[in-house]
Order: sequence, then C-alpha cells, then structure tokens
Amino acid sequence: LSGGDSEATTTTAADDGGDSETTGETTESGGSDGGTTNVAIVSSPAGFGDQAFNDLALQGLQTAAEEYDIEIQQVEETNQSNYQTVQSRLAESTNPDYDLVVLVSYNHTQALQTNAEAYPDQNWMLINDSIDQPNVAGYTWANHQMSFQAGVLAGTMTTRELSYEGNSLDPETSTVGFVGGVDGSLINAFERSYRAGVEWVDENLDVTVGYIGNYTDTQTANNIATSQYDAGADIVYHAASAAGQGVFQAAQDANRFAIGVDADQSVTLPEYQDVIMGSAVKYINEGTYEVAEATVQDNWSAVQGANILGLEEEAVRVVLGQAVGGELPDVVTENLEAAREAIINGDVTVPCSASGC
Amino acid sequence: MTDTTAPAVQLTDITKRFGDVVANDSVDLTLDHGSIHAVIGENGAGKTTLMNVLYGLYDPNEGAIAIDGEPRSFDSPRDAIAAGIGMIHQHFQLVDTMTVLQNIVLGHEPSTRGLVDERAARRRITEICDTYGFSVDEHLDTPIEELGLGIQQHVEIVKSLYRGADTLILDEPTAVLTPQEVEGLFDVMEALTADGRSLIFITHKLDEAMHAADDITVLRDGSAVGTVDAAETSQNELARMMVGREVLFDVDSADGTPGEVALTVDGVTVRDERGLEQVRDVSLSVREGEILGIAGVEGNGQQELVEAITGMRTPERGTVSLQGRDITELSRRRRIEDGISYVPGDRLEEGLVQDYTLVRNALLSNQTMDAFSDGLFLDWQRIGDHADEIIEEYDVRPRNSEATAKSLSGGNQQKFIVGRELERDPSVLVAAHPTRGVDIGSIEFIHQRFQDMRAEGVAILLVSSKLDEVQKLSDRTAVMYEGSVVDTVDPDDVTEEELGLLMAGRARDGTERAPHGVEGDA
Amino acid sequence: MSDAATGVRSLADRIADRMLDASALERVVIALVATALALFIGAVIVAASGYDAVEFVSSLVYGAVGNASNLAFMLRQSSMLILTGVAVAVAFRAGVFNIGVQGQFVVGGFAATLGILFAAPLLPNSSISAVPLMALAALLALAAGGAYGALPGMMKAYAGANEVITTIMLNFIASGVVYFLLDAYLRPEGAAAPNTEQFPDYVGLPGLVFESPSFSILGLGVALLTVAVVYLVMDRTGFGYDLVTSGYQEPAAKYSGVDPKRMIVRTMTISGMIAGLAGALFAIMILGYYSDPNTFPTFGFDAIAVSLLAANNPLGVIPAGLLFGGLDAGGQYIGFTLDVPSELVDGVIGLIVLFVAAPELFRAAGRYTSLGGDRE
Amino acid sequence: MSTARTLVDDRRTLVGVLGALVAVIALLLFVDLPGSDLVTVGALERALQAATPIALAAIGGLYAEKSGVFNIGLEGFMIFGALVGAAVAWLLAGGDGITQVHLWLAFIAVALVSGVLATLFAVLLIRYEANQIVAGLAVWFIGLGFGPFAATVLWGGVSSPSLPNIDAVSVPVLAEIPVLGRLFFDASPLVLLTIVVAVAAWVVLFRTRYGYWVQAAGENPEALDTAGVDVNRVRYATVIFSGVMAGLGGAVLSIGIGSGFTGTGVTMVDGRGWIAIVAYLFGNYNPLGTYGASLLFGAMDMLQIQLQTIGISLPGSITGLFPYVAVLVVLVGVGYTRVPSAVGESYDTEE
Ligand SMILES: Nc1ncnc2c1ncn2[C@@H]1O[C@H](COP(=O)(O)OP(=O)(O)OP(=O)(O)O)[C@@H](O)[C@H]1O
Ligand SMILES: Nc1ncnc2c1ncn2[C@@H]1O[C@H](COP(=O)(O)OP(=O)(O)OP(=O)(O)O)[C@@H](O)[C@H]1O
Ligand SMILES: [Mg+2]
Ligand SMILES: [Mg+2]
Repeated sequence: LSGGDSEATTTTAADDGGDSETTGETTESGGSDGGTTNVAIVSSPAGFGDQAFNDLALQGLQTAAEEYDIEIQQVEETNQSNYQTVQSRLAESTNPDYDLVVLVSYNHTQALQTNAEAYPDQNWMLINDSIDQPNVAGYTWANHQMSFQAGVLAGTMTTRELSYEGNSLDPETSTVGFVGGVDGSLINAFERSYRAGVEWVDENLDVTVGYIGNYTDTQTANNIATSQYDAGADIVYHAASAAGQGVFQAAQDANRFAIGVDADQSVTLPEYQDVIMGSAVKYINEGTYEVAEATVQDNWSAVQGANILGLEEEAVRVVLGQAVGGELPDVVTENLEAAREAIINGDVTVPCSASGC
Repeated sequence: MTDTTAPAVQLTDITKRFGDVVANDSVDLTLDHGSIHAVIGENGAGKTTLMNVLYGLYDPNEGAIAIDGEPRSFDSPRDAIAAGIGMIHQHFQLVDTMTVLQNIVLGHEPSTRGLVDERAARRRITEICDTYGFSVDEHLDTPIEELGLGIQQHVEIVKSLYRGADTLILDEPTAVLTPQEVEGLFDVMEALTADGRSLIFITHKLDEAMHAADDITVLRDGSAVGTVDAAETSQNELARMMVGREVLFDVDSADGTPGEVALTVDGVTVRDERGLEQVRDVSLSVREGEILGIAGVEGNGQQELVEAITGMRTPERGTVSLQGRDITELSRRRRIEDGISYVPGDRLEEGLVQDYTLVRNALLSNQTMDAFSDGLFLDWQRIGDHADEIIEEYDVRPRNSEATAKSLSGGNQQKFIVGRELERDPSVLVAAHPTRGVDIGSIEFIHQRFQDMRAEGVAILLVSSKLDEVQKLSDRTAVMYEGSVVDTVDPDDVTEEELGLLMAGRARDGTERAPHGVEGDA
Repeated sequence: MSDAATGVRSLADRIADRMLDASALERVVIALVATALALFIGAVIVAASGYDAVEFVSSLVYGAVGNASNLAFMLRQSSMLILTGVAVAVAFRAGVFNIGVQGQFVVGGFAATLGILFAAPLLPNSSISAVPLMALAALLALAAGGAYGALPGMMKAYAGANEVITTIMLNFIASGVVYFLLDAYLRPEGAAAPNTEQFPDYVGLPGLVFESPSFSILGLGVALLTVAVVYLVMDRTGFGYDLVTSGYQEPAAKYSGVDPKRMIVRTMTISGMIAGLAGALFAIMILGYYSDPNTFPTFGFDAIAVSLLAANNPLGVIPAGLLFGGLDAGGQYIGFTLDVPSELVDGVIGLIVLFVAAPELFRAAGRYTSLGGDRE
Repeated sequence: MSTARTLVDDRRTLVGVLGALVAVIALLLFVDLPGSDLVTVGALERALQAATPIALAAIGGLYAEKSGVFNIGLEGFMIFGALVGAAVAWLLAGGDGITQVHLWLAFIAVALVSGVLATLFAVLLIRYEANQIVAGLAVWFIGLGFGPFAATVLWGGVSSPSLPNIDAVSVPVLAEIPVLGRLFFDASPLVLLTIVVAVAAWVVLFRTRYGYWVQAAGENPEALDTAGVDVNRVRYATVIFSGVMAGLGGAVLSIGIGSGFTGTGVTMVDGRGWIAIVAYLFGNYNPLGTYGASLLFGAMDMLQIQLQTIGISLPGSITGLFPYVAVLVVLVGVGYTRVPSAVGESYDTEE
C-alpha cells in the first residue's frame, strides 16, 4: 500500500469536508488552547539511543519543546507485537491527554491501521510510512535518494587523492564499500541506490557489500569494513544504525574514510571526525518539529497525509564532514549538485523507493 | 615417638545418628598394632558408618577417638590421613578417567615449581610396590577405567600406603573378588601386618573373618555386640551374635516338578555402554516350575544377561525366546505385558521412583495393565488398593501407601518391589539379588514366596552373589565367569567350594579352564 | 462427555489436595518470597539509580490491573505465557530442558500464517471461512512447532547433543530463516516492513468481555483448556505417568518399559506443539499478520521463568503466567509513565528465576529465622 | 579399553581437523590460488580477534564444568563484563579522554566485579544447590535486563557512547616476520594474552596438583574428598574463575577490540557465550583444543564476511546463521564428548 501512496503529492490537505470536520474536532478536544501540548513518541524496535532514526525524531520534538510549551513522553517499546496496545493505551490516556503521538518506523503501520480508525480523535504522526486517515501525518524520507548521493560522494573520491591526519585515499583503487545492518528490503534500498550513485559517477567502479545481520554488533561491522578496506575499498558507507560505529573504527584503523548515515555523524560522533568524509542525512528532526509545531498551532491540515520528503524538499542530502569536508575538492559538491538536479528532473531514476526495495 | 604399648586405634562410645536412624550406638573398638581386626555385621549394621567416623568423613554425635593413645578429633579425611589412617572404601574412590599414578598421588602430589613431579611420584610408588609385591607400578599411566577390579583394589591400597597410612581400613574388600583373588589379598594383608601396620577388615563373610583376622567385633543394629578372638570362635557363635538368634544354615529346599520350557536364551552376546563384551555366547533355558540360579562374582555379566532377557538391553547376537516365541526384538514393555516380571538388582535407581509414593510406585511397570485404567484414564483408586494389598501381604513397613519410597528402609523397599512383581502373575520371573540388604526374617519370607511361585508353575531365573541362596533355592545352578556360563550343575551335587572354583573360572577339580573367548580385550 | 465431567471433578479435588500438600505449599511460599525478593531488589535498584521506588511499584501494579484496558493487556500477555509456560513445563517435567520454545513458537506462528494466507483465497471471502481457516492454521502450527521441537529431541536422543545448546541455536535459526522467508517471499509488493499482508478481517477471535483488538477472552480460554488437557494427560494417563517418571528417575522409567530415547523425542514434540499453538494464537489474536520474529516478545524465554515458578506443574503455570503477564503489562506501563527504563523489569524477572532455582536458599533462610518451621 | 581408544581417536581427529585447517590456510596464503582473496592475512587477524572473547569465556566454562559445575551463564557474565568494562573506563575518565591506562584499569575492574558476581552465583550453586541450568539461564536474563538498564542510567540509552579500545602492540623484531609477525606481534595484546591463557590453562589442568583436583572434582568428587581435598572449595574456585574469564571476554568485546557497549536486542555479546560452551565441548575439555575450536568459530565468521566481500553473495540473514548451524553439526557429530560424570550434582560430605 505504501507503494501507491508514495506517489501522492506532499502535504496534501484533507481532500474532503468530512475529514476536515474530524480535524476540527481534534482541535477542540486537543486541550492545547493556551495549555501545555502533550506529545508521546514511541520508539522503533531499535529503541532510543540508536544515534540515528529514533534519536533524531526525538531531537526534533525536543527542539520544538524549547520553543513551545510541550511536554514529551518517551515510550521505548522494542516489541512490534506490543505496538497495538501501546498505541491504544496512549490514545486512551487521559492523564495526560496526548495531543500527538509520534510513531517511529514502519513497524507501527499495521497496528496503526486499526488504531487510527478506532481513535479518530487522536492525532498520529507515522515516520517512514503513511496511512490514508485524516488523523495521520505520514512522513517518509527518501533513503534511496540520499544513498544515491552518498554513492556519488564515494564514487567521486575513490579515484582521487585525499589525505587528512594520516588517513588517505588510494587513487589507484576503484573500489568502495557498503556495510548494511539486516539484509532486507529496507537496507537493500540503501545498498542499491548507493551502488547506482557510484556507478553514475563511473560505471567501472566496484562496490563490495557486507551485511551484519543486526543493528547492534559493532564488532562484526568493524570486521566487515576492515575486510573491505583490505580488499581495496577506500571509502565505506554504512547503513547499520548503532553498529555503524564499528565501521568508523575500522576506518581509523585502516587509515581510510567512511560515510555516515541519518545524521551528520561527524557531529554526533566527533571522535570519528577524522574519517567521516560526509554523511547521508535525513532531517527527521525537522519533520517531527514541523508536526509538533502544527499541533501546537492547531494547524493539523498542514501536515496530515502522506509526506514524501526527498532531495526536492531538501529533506535529505549529503553533508560533508565537519573536519574532512573542507579538504574535499570542489568536484564533489559539483557532482552532488548535478546528481541532485538529475534526480529531481527525472533524468536519473534511483532504484528502489523511499520505503524499500 | 609413638607409644607402642597403646593400641593403634581406640574408639570409645562412638554414636552417630542420621536423623532418627542411629547408625552407631555407643560403639567401642580397639585395634592393636600389627594386628588385623575384623568388623562383621549384617547390611545396615553400621560398619561403614563407624569407619567413616574414624576416617573423618562423619562427625560423631558422641564418643572419642584415640590414635596411638592420643585423643584425636578429625574434621576431614585430611586430618585422618595425617594421623596415618587410610581407607579403602566399599565403592572404590578412584577417578576413572585419571591414570593410576594420578589417582595414587591425588591430594598429596609432590610438586616442584608448581608442577606435579611425576618422577618423584613414580619412584615412591615403585618402592611401595616392591616392598609389598604389588604389580600396580606396571600400569601407572593407564586410566583406571581400563583396569580390572582386582588391580583397582591394589591401586586403592597403594594409594593409602603412599599417603603414609599405618592403619588401613578395608571395607568389604572381598565382595568383588574371586576366591583366588581373595587369597592374594590375604597375602598382602599379612605382608602389611608383618611390616607393623594395623588393619581393620570389614566383611559379611564369617569364614573370611575367622581366617584372616586376629580379633572380630560384631555389630548389630548399630551396637557392638561383642569382640571375640578369631582363633577361639565358631561360625555359629558369630552368626548368633550378628543376627541375634540361632540361624538355620540349612533350609529345606523342596524341588519342584518342572514343566515345559518357558524361557530360552540362545547364543546371546551382549555389550555394555562402553562397548565391552560382557556376555559371550550364553545359552540356557528355564522350565515352568523351575528355578534356575545363576551364581558368579558380581560383574561377570550377570547384570547384562538379565537386562538382555528383560528387554532393558539389546543383545548383539543370539535370541531370547518366551514359550518358544522369539522375543529378541520385543520392547521391554511388550515383554512385561507378555508376562516377564523383573526384580532389578538396583532398587534405588530402577525398582522404585524414590520421590513417588508407594501408590504411584505400585503402577511402575504396570502402566499398561487394563486393571488399572478405565480405558481413557488411570484409576488411581484401584492402584491405591493394589498398593495396600502389596503392603499388607508382603509386610511392608510403614503400613502407609502414601509414604514416599525413599522414606522406606532398604529391606522394605525390596519387599515392596518383590510384591509388585510377583502380584502381576507372571509366567517368567527374573530376579537379581532379591534379598540383598534384606533382614533374615524377610529373606525367609521372600524365599518362601519364590518357592510358592515355583509351585504355581512360574519359571524363575535367580541371579545372586550369595552362594547359600542359590544353593538353597535353585533346581539347577549356572555359574558365570567373565561373561560365559562355565558350567551348569545340580546344587545338590556340588559343595560351595566347588562352586567357588567355578566362579573363579576353574573346573570343579581346580584345573584352569578357559571358557570360550575369555582372553581378549576385556 | 461424562469422562470430561469426572475429569473436571477430580481435577478440582486434586487442586484441593495439592493445596494441603506441604511440599506444594512450600513451593507456593518459595515462589511468593522469590517474587517479592526480586521486586524488592528491583525497587532498591530503582531507588539507588535515583528514581522513585514507590512510584515504580505502584505504577507496576496499576499498569497490570489498574483499568480494563490494562487488565486486557495483562491477560493477553498471560494467555501467551500460560501456553508457552505449559510447553516448557511438559518438557522440564520429563527432564528435558527445552529452551527452544521461542523458536518453536516462531515457527508455529509462521506455519499458521502460511496456512491462512494461502488458504484464504481458496475459501469464500466471508466469516464462514473463519473457523476452517483458523482450524487449519492451528493444525499447521501444531505440526510445525512439533516438528521443530522433535528435531533437537532427536539430536539429543540419537546423537547425544545437549538439548540446552541445540535448542538455543535453533531459536536463532528459526528467527533468521523466518525473517528471510518473510522478507524475500511474503512481503507484499512495495511494502517496506518485513510484514506479511494483513489476514482477512474475519480471521480473529471475537472480542468478548474486553474490547481490545488484540485480546479475546477466548485466547485465555485456549490457554486454560491446554493446561487442563496437559494436566489430565500427565496426571491421569499411562503416557503422562511415563513422561513424569522419566523426568524423576530415568532408569526407573526405563525399567518400567519406557524407551527413553523415544520419550525424549515425544516430549519435545508435544512441547513444541504447544509452543506452536501459542505461535498461532499470537499470529491470529495479537498480530493479525506476521512479521520479523526478531521484534517479537520473548514469550518462549519468559515461559521458562513461568514454568519454574510453577515448579513445572501445569496447574501452577496459571498463577505464574498471570503474575508474569502482570509484570509485563506493568513494565510496559512504567515505560510510558516513568523515566525508569523498562529493561529493569526483565532484570527482575531474571532475579525471580535465579531465586526460584535455589529453593535451598529460602529453606536456609527459613531455618535461620525459624519462620518456615522445620521441613526436610 | 575401547573408551580409551575413542578418546585417543578424538584427539587424533581434532589434531587432524586443525592440521588440515592450518594446511589449507597456509596454502591459500602463500600460493596464489583463486582462494587467496578469500583468506587474507587481515582475515586471519580478525579471526584471531574474533576467537579471543569466545576462547576466554570457553576456557573459564571448561574449568567450571571439568570440576562438576555447568556454568551455563557464560553469556550473562559476558554481558556484565562488556558493560562494566565500558562503564568503568568511562567513569574513570570522567566521560571523556579515555586513555590506555583507563582501559587497563577497567579490565582489572571487570575481573573484580565479575569475580564478585560469580562468587554470589557460586554460593547459590554450591552452597544452596541451585539447579545449575536454571540458575545459569537466570544469569543470562539478568544480564539482558540489567545490562541495558545500567547503560540507560549511565548514558541515557541502552548503549554507551563510542569508546576507544586497547592499542595494538608491536613487538620490535618479531613484528617483521612475514604473516606471523602481523598476526601475533603487531596485534592487540589481548590476542596474544589469550593464547598465553590457553596454554597456561592447559598446563594447570594437566600438569599441576590443582588441575588434578579440578579433574577429580568433576569426575569423582568423593575420591577427591577422601583424598582430603575440599571439593566445594575447588568448585568455588573454578566457578569464580569461569565468571571472571567470561567477564573479561565481554570486556574484550566492549573495550578490548570493540568500541563501547551496545545494549540493544541480545546485546553486543550476541550469542558468543553460547558458542563458548560449544567451543569447549568441541575441544573436548582440553584448553588448547578449546582455543582451536574458538578459532574455528572465529574463522567461520570471517569466512562468511570474506565471501560477502569478494562478492559471493548469499542472503545475509542466512549466512549469519552459519555459526549456529555449525554448532548443531558439531554437537550432533561430536555429541559423544565425554562429560565429566559428576556435572550438575552438588556435593555434600555428610551423605
Ligand atoms: N548418610 C546417611 N544418612 C542417613 N542414614 C545413613 C547414612 N549412612 C548410613 N545410614 C544408615 O545408617 C545405618 C548404617 O549404615 P552403614 O552403611 O554403616 O551399614 P553397613 O553396616 O556398612 O551396611 P552394608 O553391609 O550394607 O555396607 C543404616 O541404617 C543406613 O541406612
Ligand atoms: N542415605 C540415606 N539418607 C537418608 N535416610 C536414609 C539413608 N539411608 C537410609 N536411610 C534411612 O535409614 C532408615 C534405615 O535404613 P536401612 O536401609 O539401613 O534400614 P535397615 O535397618 O537395613 O532396614 P531393613 O532391614 O528393612 O533393610 C530408613 O528409614 C531410611 O529411610
Ligand atoms: Mg557398608
Ligand atoms: Mg538394610
């Protein structure tokens, strides 16, 4: 179902009167007039503290809380089968009465399908998927597009020279690496798009790929990345959430470079600044901020519906590393910009979709 | 240094209780230097307990120990060993997987720079062996489990001597030996006393005590009945002291009138779990109304043979037939249903579930009897009634079917098992050591029941290491040695001595007689 | 029918008997004290970590039974824990340590899912198909769970492979393979999550009494019925006697005609079947689709605690399951009302298991304080 | 007799397997075959590293079981070790600027803390005769619960921030030796230390009086008792040792070769404690064999990674299962491993 939805235009307002009315009711009963706005956020099975997805979503709410009178309740629930209950328990809660419940990741989708209907007065934000209900704001970030960009960065640099604090690239080799978490459709989309990005730069470049099997085993992540560096890769991009640290560590040991994911990891993990060439970021925090703000301002219709956020919306991009970024040649920025335009124009089709492969 | 006038060991007023059981009740015992003191008594009389007290394994509730005149108290065997006491247990205290050398030095390893000094150990062991004529030093690097029981016993003795024992306690050392090995042991004991060491020798066998010992102390129900001079006593006196009344050494054994052949064993060979051939090509048959006794020193394949017959173990070769029908492939359960009852030798592990009540134990091996189920469910009411019947009929105490098996004494456990197996109306009864650990009164009762069964036409296979029992009950006696039946004799035609020779693998006239395939890798 | 009636009757009698039985009473006391002690330690840790311990405990209780929806969630968890707990108890009772209930549960649920997804299109798309579909699912779950339990049983019986290790390995393997199959073959076109399609609407248990979309009192009924059947089989049949005897004293079981190897395989099969049934209930009642098993609750592991707390007695599994269901529900509630990390509750459950494993500890404490009177 | 023969055969098989492994690796390393991309010096280095935590825990578990106590809680102790290592290093350094000294101090702290926890565990098992399997599982549950809990209290999330780890040590001349130099003398000191521990464990077990006692305690505790050695004291020592070793194994994961504690899911220990048990079974309770088995599991992990790297792609969710399947194959094939006969039984003198 999300396949069809993903084609929908962004920020679609409610398309008929009936829905708007529901929205109106929500506003009245929201209890936000003048008072505190209560927001709950439920984690994905990865849990908070993943330095990525969950933390970013939370961070957006926290930023909003600095500006508005918002009370945040963090709910860490790592069992997917409990989402049904968690959601309904939060929707039923009267003390506090939540004005918004933010659900991180598509693992919540199936449970929300029931609950969105069962609790029409409750507003929900669903991250990385969407549901066609008036009280749901679905936000999906284009993982595939940002990974393509990461591929462009890696593909551009692997045949060039770079050296920073003892770490260097080998212009002779034409191999880059990718380390994924679980070998499934979600991360496959990162991998294939990244590969497409690399090949967009030069068809003859090679990509070696390895999957950890989970998002937690930093040791295995490290081993895979080291193996790839040994095999000639000089840049490795990871899509492995918390385990990704192992990749940076491997880069430091091998004196090579790596590309971070989700957040600007040269900022979130400053100890690895010297190897993080750039990060493929998605501004999930901006998304949660936006929805929290809309809730405070009783402007639900601005966020309701399926929101696909990609390069065009400037919601995903590749940022260059805080430390290493300055050393990169201009051709990097040029290529990234060219690829971005090509994707937006439709000259280039990125394999896979925002939600997977 | 040592006061040679004082006795080597002086036990005074030793009392040891286990809960309500008084295992030793105010026992006195004096062991003189350079002498052998036998301690005899029935099963459960408290012999082992007394020795465990002396060896520091048990803390006595009351009483005193003096070694060479000096009062001592032992908190652990380590203390006892330090005082020069060594003990060879009824069940050998050897580590099967470790070598002879490692076993001998265990706990007293000579070490240099943290490592065990094997060379020093070897030297000392060889010295000891040379002094007393042991051949243990030929096997120093062999794991215990590869050695026979006779040698294992020698290892035990060498181990004690290695630890510097002046006083050796031998707990039923002859139980597992052939008569000839027993002689060898007595020689060793003599050499030890000649060297000034003192020995305590525990046995059930009156003649052994009289033959080997200088003094004999008799224990009954935990109390010392008295100490006598071995040279001046008689078997009858000892027996009376042991049992507390006159003992009839000869009970009439009316012969039955055998009918059709009920059980046939033909060319059966059985291996144990270690892959060793324990039974070699054994053939025998038992008729209805006949008791076939199987005599032999324990560990000569009787257990494996019984297990092959009762379906506990699959023979490697050969057939077992019941009333002419081949049952070699039948499961244990089918054999039970077909009328083979089995009184197992190991009542603690096999015959009863220790944590079950007697009611629940009454169902053991009767699970598929129609009488105890109403088609779908078990009928605990009827099972309970059956348990009560057994308890009543076989005089099991306490008279409480809700008592757990483990709360019963060994003899009462045995009576319950015998009752359960006999009440099934079997056509064949296989019984292994049915009166082991049972008091004399109950033994007579069980023997009577066996004879009744025979009269009713049941075919009975009786395995026992008690020669008198086999002699008394059986119509024919097969003797097993090293896995083979060396001979089948009429008990009325042989003496116990002749049986003893057969059990040692010799012909009745004493000549060497190797049954098929005795040599080999056993 | 009358058999069943007498069965229930004598069941009640037996429960009464058990209550009076000193050793059963002791078990209950030990279970209660172990739980209380573990909770106490949990509360101390909460306090020591700078949180409010009183609030921790009161939220735990409120989250379990504070209102109808909390209660529904607790009973939902309890139903699962009772079923999986009985699965564990059957095996433990027979002396086989089936740590693989989680894997059997995952495989069972997966088989049920396959049954529903593949058979649904063949049947009329209406609620008359519900019963046959769910029956088929249950059968498949029993078969798959049983087979997945039999596997380590055979490895133990015929190759001597320690079942504790093999079943743990098989848990990992079950999750990995089911995830792979889901992601590769059962994920609907275009969907990102490794979830199957939603089951047809009519597949599910009717929401009687509680209006929870993921709990039906019928689910609890299934669990209780399973307990009753297992109890009757164990206590009133020759097979049950064989099974329990094997657990108490294997040589005696063998003596009485039990084939120990076959008994191991049978026990593991039955245990796996019950675990598989739990998987079907999970898929049908709770999820309504199937998903990445790595994100499932660890019912199969918590069940070990449940069974132990119940001294592996199937009847005891009911109160123990309710207790753990309550801890689960309360723990989740704590997760969204307090800042106390909910992992703490997992640790507390571990402590309960630890204490229950060492009854001697409480006997010693009882002697020391001369509270427990003197038992043997 | 034939038992002894099978034992000898075992050893021969083991030596054969390991020998063959070494030969194949050597061939691939030094001869330019297609497989040489697969087996690289780097991969071997990583295999040695991967073997390290497993081997440490396995050698500890081996001692406990050899003395008659099945410590099935190795996985749990590893989780605690991983957590404590990261926590102590982090706390010592005040959260930032963790130095090598902090890391080594953290290792010592792990040994101490694991020792205390293992002592409590040993008291439950030995003095209070707890069911060893159940209590061991409980340790795992407790680790899974309190590990991430403590992390949350310390760091606000179930995982620690990224931490540095023990530096590789380069032994001057030896490091120059081709292949071996890089594997052993220009590597994490923990790799070398573990090998030393394995050898020492072998010597102690088979060549010292203490080792004799351990063997006897597991095989026939009564014999040891009657030899005047306190069986339970021996067992306390081995259980505590096993806890310490497993804890250190965990610490190797978090601060030895890894980069901090990860507490999501089954935590970063991720089943290595279970593999450790299999490793000593496979190694037939011989510390050297156990090290070899650990190395085999390490190598298996690496093989799977190397296969991915050179582009032989199998679904990752399936190849990740290789070690588990291998464990099953090993257990079924080597199921006859002779378990010490008194394992699981508590020992009381007065009985
Ligand atoms: N550890 C114990 N706990 C309780 N009772 C015991 C214990 N050891 C022995 N007993 C009991 O003490 C009594 C004496 O037992 P002991 O072993 O000393 O007999 P024994 O004379 O050596 O018999 P046997 O000839 O069968 O070896 C018996 O009633 C026995 O059941
Ligand atoms: N190891 C033991 N632990 C606890 N109690 C024991 C032990 N051995 C024996 N007993 C108890 O000691 C009592 C006597 O046991 P024992 O087997 O020695 O009896 P007995 O005097 O030989 O009687 P019987 O002549 O009927 O065999 C029994 O009540 C039994 O429960
Ligand atoms: Mg005795
Ligand atoms: Mg007796």
